[in-house]
Amino acid sequence: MFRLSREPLDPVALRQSRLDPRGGAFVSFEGRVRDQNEGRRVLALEYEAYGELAEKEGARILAEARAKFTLLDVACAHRTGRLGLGELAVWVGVTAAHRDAAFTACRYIIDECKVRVPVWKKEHYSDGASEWLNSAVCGDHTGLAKDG
Amino acid sequence: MFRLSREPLDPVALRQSRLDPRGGAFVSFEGRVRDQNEGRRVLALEYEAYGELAEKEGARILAEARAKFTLLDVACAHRTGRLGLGELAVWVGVTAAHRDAAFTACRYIIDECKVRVPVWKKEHYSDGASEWLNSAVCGDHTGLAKDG
Amino acid sequence: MKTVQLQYFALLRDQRGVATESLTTTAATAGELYERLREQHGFTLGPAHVRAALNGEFAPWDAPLRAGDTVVFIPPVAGG
Amino acid sequence: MKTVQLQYFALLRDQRGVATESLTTTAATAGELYERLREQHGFTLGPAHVRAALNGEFAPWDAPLRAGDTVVFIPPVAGG
Repeated sequence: MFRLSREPLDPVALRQSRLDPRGGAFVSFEGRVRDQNEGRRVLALEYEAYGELAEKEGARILAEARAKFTLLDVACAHRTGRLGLGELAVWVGVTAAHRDAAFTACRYIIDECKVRVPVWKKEHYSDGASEWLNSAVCGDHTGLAKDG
Repeated sequence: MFRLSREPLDPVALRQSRLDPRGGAFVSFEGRVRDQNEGRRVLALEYEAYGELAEKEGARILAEARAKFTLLDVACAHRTGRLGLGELAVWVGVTAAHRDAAFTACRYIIDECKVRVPVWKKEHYSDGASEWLNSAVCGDHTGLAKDG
Repeated sequence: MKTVQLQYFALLRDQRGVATESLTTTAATAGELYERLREQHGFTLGPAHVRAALNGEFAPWDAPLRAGDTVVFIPPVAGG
Repeated sequence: MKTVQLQYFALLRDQRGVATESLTTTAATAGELYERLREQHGFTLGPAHVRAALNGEFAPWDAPLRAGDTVVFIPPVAGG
């Protein structure tokens, strides 16, 4: 299950909905709005998504994880809209019989989402400036996977 | 914080207690009683700990993780006593500014705990048998890190 | 000449000043259309940093444009 | 001759039949004590699969035993 949400993500409910009675290993990742990025003080974030394609690409990433690793369940939810400091931006949860698969798949999903799912992040700084991440004029892709 | 608990572990409360207002990446691991192990149907588990040394060794592992990786917070809780199917046996939570450190440290902590912390697991099977894991007469250490 | 529907996101929306537009163009491919729009609106992102999507799916730059296509140019993503 | 306190866990507790005992011994080291107990009680685990702890800390097999020590032999752990 991959979904975009304009409403705040509830990690407790997300986790609860993915529990598997067969037990085993559950690994989850939470990405939260940080108070700084490259030395600048962040006050808030805005996430914008190309919803139609983001949901397709997110679902493809989850399907790839299921194909590559032996898993019982995978899920990912990504927030859109304006988020304050500490708010949950992305959640990934993976259940597997063995922890190796759960860790590796959880990492795979968040890494792929960050570089493939059409979601954009605009940071608002304490000095009044704001900026779309990874879109600097002379930007290259080297900064893509650095944050979070 | 490393602790042993005879009472059921509450992953919601554990997570809540470790949230860091600086945000960033939070990775957690939950190990739950599985319904089978190497083809045998598991009904329940019993965890026994040498409490004094387990808490020292657990605290050392967390300190090592903090020394090796750039982290904001680490915590681990391990259940003792008799657990039913699906019950939470171990919980690890790591917060860091960046996800790479959070994933790597979380994995480090659970891997080290499984081979170093003096906690023993007795599985009770559906055929009435029970067995201390990794203690078979001709046992060697190859099976040590396999489960969960 | 064909008419396509454009949607803009993030930096490209800011630089274009609108979120959607209907455009009649002689551009044969997605890449050709992006180069023209870039010149016209001063988009700062070169094509090496942008991907094209046609009708809700990623498409190569040389994908032909057809009348009625929905076209989205995708700046570097930054989720999570 | 010295008296030490033993605690047993898991398989070793099952095989010894008690959780604790006070023992007077001439064994000079932890390893020597384990070998004697193993022979006496038929412990199935060889020393390669067991670790010693003295007074709440891991100790090498050749660690000397002192009067009043708390001694624990640690079967292969299996947490998580």
